[in-house]
Amino acid sequence: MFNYTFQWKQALARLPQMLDGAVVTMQVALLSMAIGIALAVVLTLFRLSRSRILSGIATSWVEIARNTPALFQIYMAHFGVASFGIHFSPWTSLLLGITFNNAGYLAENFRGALKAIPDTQARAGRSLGLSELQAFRFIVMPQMLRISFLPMTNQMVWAILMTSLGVTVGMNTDLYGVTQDLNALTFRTFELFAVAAVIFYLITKIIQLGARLLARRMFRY
Amino acid sequence: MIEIQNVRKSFGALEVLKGIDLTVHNGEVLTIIGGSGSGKSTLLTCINGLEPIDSGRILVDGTEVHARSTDLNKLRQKIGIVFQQWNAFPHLTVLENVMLAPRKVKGMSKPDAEAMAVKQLEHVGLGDKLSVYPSRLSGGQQQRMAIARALAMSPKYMLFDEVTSALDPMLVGEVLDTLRLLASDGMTMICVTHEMKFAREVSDRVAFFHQGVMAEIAPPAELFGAPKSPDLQKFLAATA
Amino acid sequence: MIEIQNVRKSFGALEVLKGIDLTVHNGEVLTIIGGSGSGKSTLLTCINGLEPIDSGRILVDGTEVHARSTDLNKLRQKIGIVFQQWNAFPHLTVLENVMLAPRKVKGMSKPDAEAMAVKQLEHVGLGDKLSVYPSRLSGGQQQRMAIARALAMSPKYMLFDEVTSALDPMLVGEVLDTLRLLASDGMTMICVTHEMKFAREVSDRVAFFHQGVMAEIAPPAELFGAPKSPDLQKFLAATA
Amino acid sequence: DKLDDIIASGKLRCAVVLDFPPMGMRDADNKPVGFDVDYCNDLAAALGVTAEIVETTFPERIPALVSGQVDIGVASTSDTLERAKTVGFSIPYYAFENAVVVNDKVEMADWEGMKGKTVGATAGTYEAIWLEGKIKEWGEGQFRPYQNQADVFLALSQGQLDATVSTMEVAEANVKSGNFPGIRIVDKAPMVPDYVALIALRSEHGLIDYLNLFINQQVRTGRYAELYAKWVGEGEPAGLTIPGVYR
Amino acid sequence: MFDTALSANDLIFLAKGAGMTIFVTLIAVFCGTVLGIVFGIFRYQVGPVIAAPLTFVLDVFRSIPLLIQLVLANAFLGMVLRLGMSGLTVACIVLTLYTSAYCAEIVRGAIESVPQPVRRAARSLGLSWRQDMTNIVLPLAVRVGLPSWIGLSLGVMKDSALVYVVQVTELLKSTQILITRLQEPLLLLMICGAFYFLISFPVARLGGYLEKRWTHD
Ligand SMILES: Nc1ncnc2c1ncn2[C@@H]1O[C@H](COP(=O)(O)OP(=O)(O)OP(=O)(O)O)[C@@H](O)[C@H]1O
Ligand SMILES: Nc1ncnc2c1ncn2[C@@H]1O[C@H](COP(=O)(O)OP(=O)(O)OP(=O)(O)O)[C@@H](O)[C@H]1O
Ligand SMILES: [Mg+2]
Ligand SMILES: [Mg+2]
Repeated sequence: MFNYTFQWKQALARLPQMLDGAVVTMQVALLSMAIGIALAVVLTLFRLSRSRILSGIATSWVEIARNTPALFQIYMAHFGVASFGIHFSPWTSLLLGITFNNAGYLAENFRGALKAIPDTQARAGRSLGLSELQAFRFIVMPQMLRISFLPMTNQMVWAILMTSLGVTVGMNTDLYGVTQDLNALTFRTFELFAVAAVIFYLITKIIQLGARLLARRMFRY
Repeated sequence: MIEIQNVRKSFGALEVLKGIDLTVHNGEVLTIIGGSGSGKSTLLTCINGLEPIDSGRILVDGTEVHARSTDLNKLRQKIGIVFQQWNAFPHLTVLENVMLAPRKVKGMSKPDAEAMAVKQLEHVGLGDKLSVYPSRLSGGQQQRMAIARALAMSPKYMLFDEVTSALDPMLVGEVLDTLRLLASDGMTMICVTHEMKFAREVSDRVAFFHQGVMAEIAPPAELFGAPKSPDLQKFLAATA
Repeated sequence: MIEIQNVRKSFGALEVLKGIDLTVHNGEVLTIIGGSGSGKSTLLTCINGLEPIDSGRILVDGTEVHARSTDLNKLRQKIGIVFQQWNAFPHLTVLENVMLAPRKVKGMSKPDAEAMAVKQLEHVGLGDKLSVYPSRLSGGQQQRMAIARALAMSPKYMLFDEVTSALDPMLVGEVLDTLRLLASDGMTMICVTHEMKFAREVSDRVAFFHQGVMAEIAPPAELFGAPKSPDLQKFLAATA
Repeated sequence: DKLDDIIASGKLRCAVVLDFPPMGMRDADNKPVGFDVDYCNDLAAALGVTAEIVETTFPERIPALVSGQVDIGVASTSDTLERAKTVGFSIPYYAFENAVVVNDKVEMADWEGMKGKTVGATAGTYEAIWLEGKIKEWGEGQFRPYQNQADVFLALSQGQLDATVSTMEVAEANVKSGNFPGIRIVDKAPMVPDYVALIALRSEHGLIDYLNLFINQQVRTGRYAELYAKWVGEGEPAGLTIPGVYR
Repeated sequence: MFDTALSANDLIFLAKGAGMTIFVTLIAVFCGTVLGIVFGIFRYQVGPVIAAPLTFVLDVFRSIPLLIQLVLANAFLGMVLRLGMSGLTVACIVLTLYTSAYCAEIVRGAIESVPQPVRRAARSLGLSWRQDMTNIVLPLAVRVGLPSWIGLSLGVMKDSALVYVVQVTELLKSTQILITRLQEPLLLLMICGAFYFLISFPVARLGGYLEKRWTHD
C-alpha cells in the first residue's frame, strides 16, 4: 500500500533552520499578543466611552477583525495598504495583521469579562475616593484580565497558528515560511511539514503550560 | 454634619426618593430601616455622590455634594461606605485591599500606608489575615475587612448598607460587634440594617423609610415602643 | 416503610455516613437536623438511589434500593425529592415542569397529565402561574413548584433537603406552610431542615446527625427539651 | 502503469501555474490559456484523451503531483538535482532566460545594482532560489518570496520591492500588458538558462519516456515554434539542447 | 473613481468562488458538528482517563495550523496512501475533523454547564438517562453551546479561505486570480472582505442576540 519512501533524514537535517523559524514565529506571536492586549484595553475603553466616534471606531475594528478571515486581514495589511503608498515589510505586515485580529477578538473578550465583574466593585473603588480611571486601572482591569486569561491563552495559540499565513505576504523566516522554502528546494513535502507540525504542536503546548504557570503565579486569589 | 434637604431622585419613571429631609449630627449613630425597595441604599449612594440627584441638596460639612465645583474624589475620603456584598477586591490580599486607596488617593508612602492598614485591620480583628486573599475569608471577615478599608482613609462619616444581610446567621454577630466598637469610638454613622436588635441598641435615632418617604424618625425606644404609622407597625410585626 | 440498615458511604477518603440505622414508618414525619457536612443530604440521595452506598441496605417497601435487579426509575416514582435549590427546569414553563415526568415516565396522556399538574399546582398555591417560566418566580414559588412536580408523580414518600435554606426570610413561611399541609394530609416525609420551630411543630420524630453518625433520635419535645449529647446541646445553643 | 491509467481514464490532469503569463494565465472569461495550457492539450490529444487543467501555485505544484491530484506537471519546473530526488523529470520542454525588472523609482543600471536592495521572486522557483543565494552571498539587502508571480509584480509595482528577477517572457508580457504600471526591464540575469521540464512521479518511467518522445516530436513537427510564436512572439525559441553532453 | 475593468463575467467568477466557500463550510460544519457531538458526549460520559487518546487527537487538530493540516493530509492521503482523492474531498475531510475538534469542546462544556442538581431532580422524578439527556440536558445545553457553535461555524467559514492550498478555488483564491488579471487589488479585496463580512456579521449578531436572550431566563 505504501509505495512512498519516507526520507526523514532529509527533513531532520533541516531541523536547525526550522527551529530558527520557530523562534521568529514565537517572536511575532508574542509581540502581536502584547500589542494586541494593550490595544484591546484601549478599544474596550473606547467602546465604553460616551463618544460616538470613539465607540464607533472601536466597534468597527472589533467587527471587521471578527468577521473577516485572518488571511484577508494579513493580505490587506500588505497589499491593501500599499495601494495608498504605505509599504510594510512582510514581517511588519504579518505582525500588523495578527495584531489587528488579536485586538479585535480580545476586546470582545474583555467586554464579556467586564460584564462578569459586579459594578459594585467599581463603586466600592469610587467610594474610597479613586477616580474613574484609577478604579478601572486598579480594580476592574486586573479582574478583567484574570477572567479573560483563558481566552487570552487561546488567542495566543491562535496567534502562533496565524503566523503560518505570513507566506502570503512574502514572509519566509517564520516556521511555515522556512518549511515552504525547504520544500521548494527538496520537494519532501510530507516529511518537512510533518516536522513543522510537531514543532507547532510543541510550541502550543509550551505556551499553554507557560500560561498555566503564569496564571498560578499571577492569580493567587 | 450631613444635611439632606428635600432630596428627590427617580430612576426613569420610578420615583425612589420623594423628598427626603434629614440631618445627621456629628457623633450621632442613625439607623435606617424599611422594606425592600424603599430607597435606603439609593439615599446612601447619593450622600457620597455615586448617584446624581434630581432636586434638593445634600451638604456634607457644608459642602454641597452634587455641586459642579465639588471634588467628589476628595469629598469621598471623608465618607466611608460599606455595601451589602461584593465589597472585597478579590485580586488583592487583605492588606493590599486596605492599602490601595491610601496609596493611590492620598499618595501615602508604602510603609505609612502599610502601618495604617495593619492598624485598622487589627482594630477589626483581622491582624492575622494580612496576606490572605479575600476568597479565603468568611463573609463576615470580608465585611470587617471592608470596614477596615474604609477606616484606613480616616473618614469622618461612615455609611453602612445592610452589611450583614448577605451573611450566614453565624457570622452576623462579629460584624455587628465591629459596628458597635465604631459607635462607641464616637464615629458618626448611618446604618441601613434589618437587625432590629442592633438598631435598638446602638442608634441615637432610627428612621423608617417607606416607599421613598421617610415615614418616621425617632429615638429607638420611642420608634420601636410606640410606632405611629400603620406601615411601621406592619413592618415591625413582619420582622419580629 | 423506609428501612435504613447500617448504611456506610464514603467519598474518597472521607466517610460521610458511618453506619446509619433508621426506620421511617408510613404516615410518619421525620425531621433531620445537624451541622453542615454531617451527611444529611447524602443520606437522602442514597434513599432514592441517586448515590450508591458502600455497605448496608436501604429498603423501600421491602425493595432493596441498591440491588442490581431494582428498577430505579420505577422506584423513584414512589419517592419524591426536593432539593435546596436549582430545582426548576429553566427551559420549561411551570406547567410543563410538572407535566414532564408524568408524561415521559408514566406515559400519561397530555390532558391527564395537564389535569394532574394543574391540580397539584393549585394545591401549592401556584394555580395562577401555569404558563410562566421559572425565572419569573420567586425562590419560594420555585420551591413550591418543585414540590408540586414531585407530588404529580403521586409518590408515597417525600424527601425534602433544606428546601427553605436558600430562600429570603420573607419567603420561608409560604414553603413551610406547604410542607405543613402535606404533613397534615398524612404524607410520609423526611425533612432535612434548619428551621427548628418547624421541626418542633410538625415532626413525629427528630433525628440529629453529627459527623456521619445519627447521634440522637427522639420525638421533638424530648429532643429539644432534654438534649442528651453535648454535641446536640451545642448545636441547639448555636442555632437558637 | 500510470500511462495506461491515463489512457484508460480518458483524462489527463495537468498541473499548470496560471499566474505566469504567457506560459499560463486566464483570459477575460477567466478560462485558463497560455503556452503550458496548449502544451497540455497537445499532449492529451496525442494520448487520445481530454485534458483537465488544475491550477496550482509554484509552491504547490509538487504536492499536487505527489498527492495524486494531477498526473503530470506542465508548470515550468526547473530540473534541479535536489528535486530529482523526489520527482521524475522529462527532458527540457522550454528554456527561460531571466530578466531583472525594477520599479521605475529605483535607480539601477544592471543586475549588480540589486545588491543591497529589497528584492523578491515567486517562492519555490528557480530564480527565487538563485536570487536568495545571491542575497546571502552579498550579505546585504532583503529577499522576499511571494506565493505567486502576480503578487511579486504587484509588490514591485506598488514599490514594496525594488527589483525582481523573472523569466524574460513573463517580464516582457507583464511590462507590455500595462497591468503593472511603473516597472521596467533593465538587464538579463546572469544565470545558466533555466531549463524547465515536465514532471511526473519518479517511478513512472513509462510515462516519462512518453513525455520525452512527445517533447522531441513537438520540436520536430514545428509545433514548439508555433506555440512560441503564438504566446511569446517574434524570434527564435530557445534551444533545448546543451552542446557537448547527452541527456 | 470606480471605473474598473471588472466585468459581469468576473463577478460570476467571484460568485462561484463564494459558492465554493459556502459549500465547503456547510459540509464541514454539518459533518463536523455531528462528529463533535458524538466526541463531546463520549468524552463527558467516559471520563478523562478513557477519553485521553481521543482528547489528544482532537487537541492536535487545535494545535497545528490549518494550512499545515491541509498540506499534510493532502500529502499523506495522496502520496502515502494513494487514495487519489480530489482536493475538494481532502479539504472537506480536514475541515470536518478540524470543526469536530472544536465542536467536541463546546458540547462537553455545554453539557457540563447544566447544573448537577437539575439533572438530579430529573433523575429523581424517574426519568431515565436518555430521557434526562433529551428532555433536560439537550435543551439547556443548546442554549449554552449555540452561541459558541455559531462562532465556530463562522470561524470555519473564514478558515476555509485556506483550502486554496489543495487546489480548491474558493472566494479568496478567486479574488487573487482576478487581482492577477485585473490588477485592482484594493477594489477586489474590498469586495471579497465585504462578502465575508456580510455573511458573518448578521449571523454573529444573531448569536449574540440569542446569547443575551437565553442568559436572561
Ligand atoms: N441603578 C438603578 N436603576 C434603576 N432602578 C434602580 C437602580 N437602583 C435602584 N433602583 C430601584 O430603586 C428602588 C429603590 O432601590 P434601593 O436599592 O434604594 O432600595 P432599598 O431600600 O435599599 O432596598 P433593599 O432593602 O432591597 O436593599 C428599587 O425599586 C430599585 O429597583
Ligand atoms: N459528590 C461528592 N463528592 C465528594 N464529597 C462529597 C460529595 N457530596 C458530598 N460530599 C461531602 O460529604 C460530606 C457530607 O455532605 P452532605 O451534603 O451530605 O452534608 P449535609 O449534612 O447535607 O450538609 P449541609 O447542611 O451543608 O447541606 C461533606 O463533607 C461534603 O463535602
Ligand atoms: Mg438596599
Ligand atoms: Mg445538605
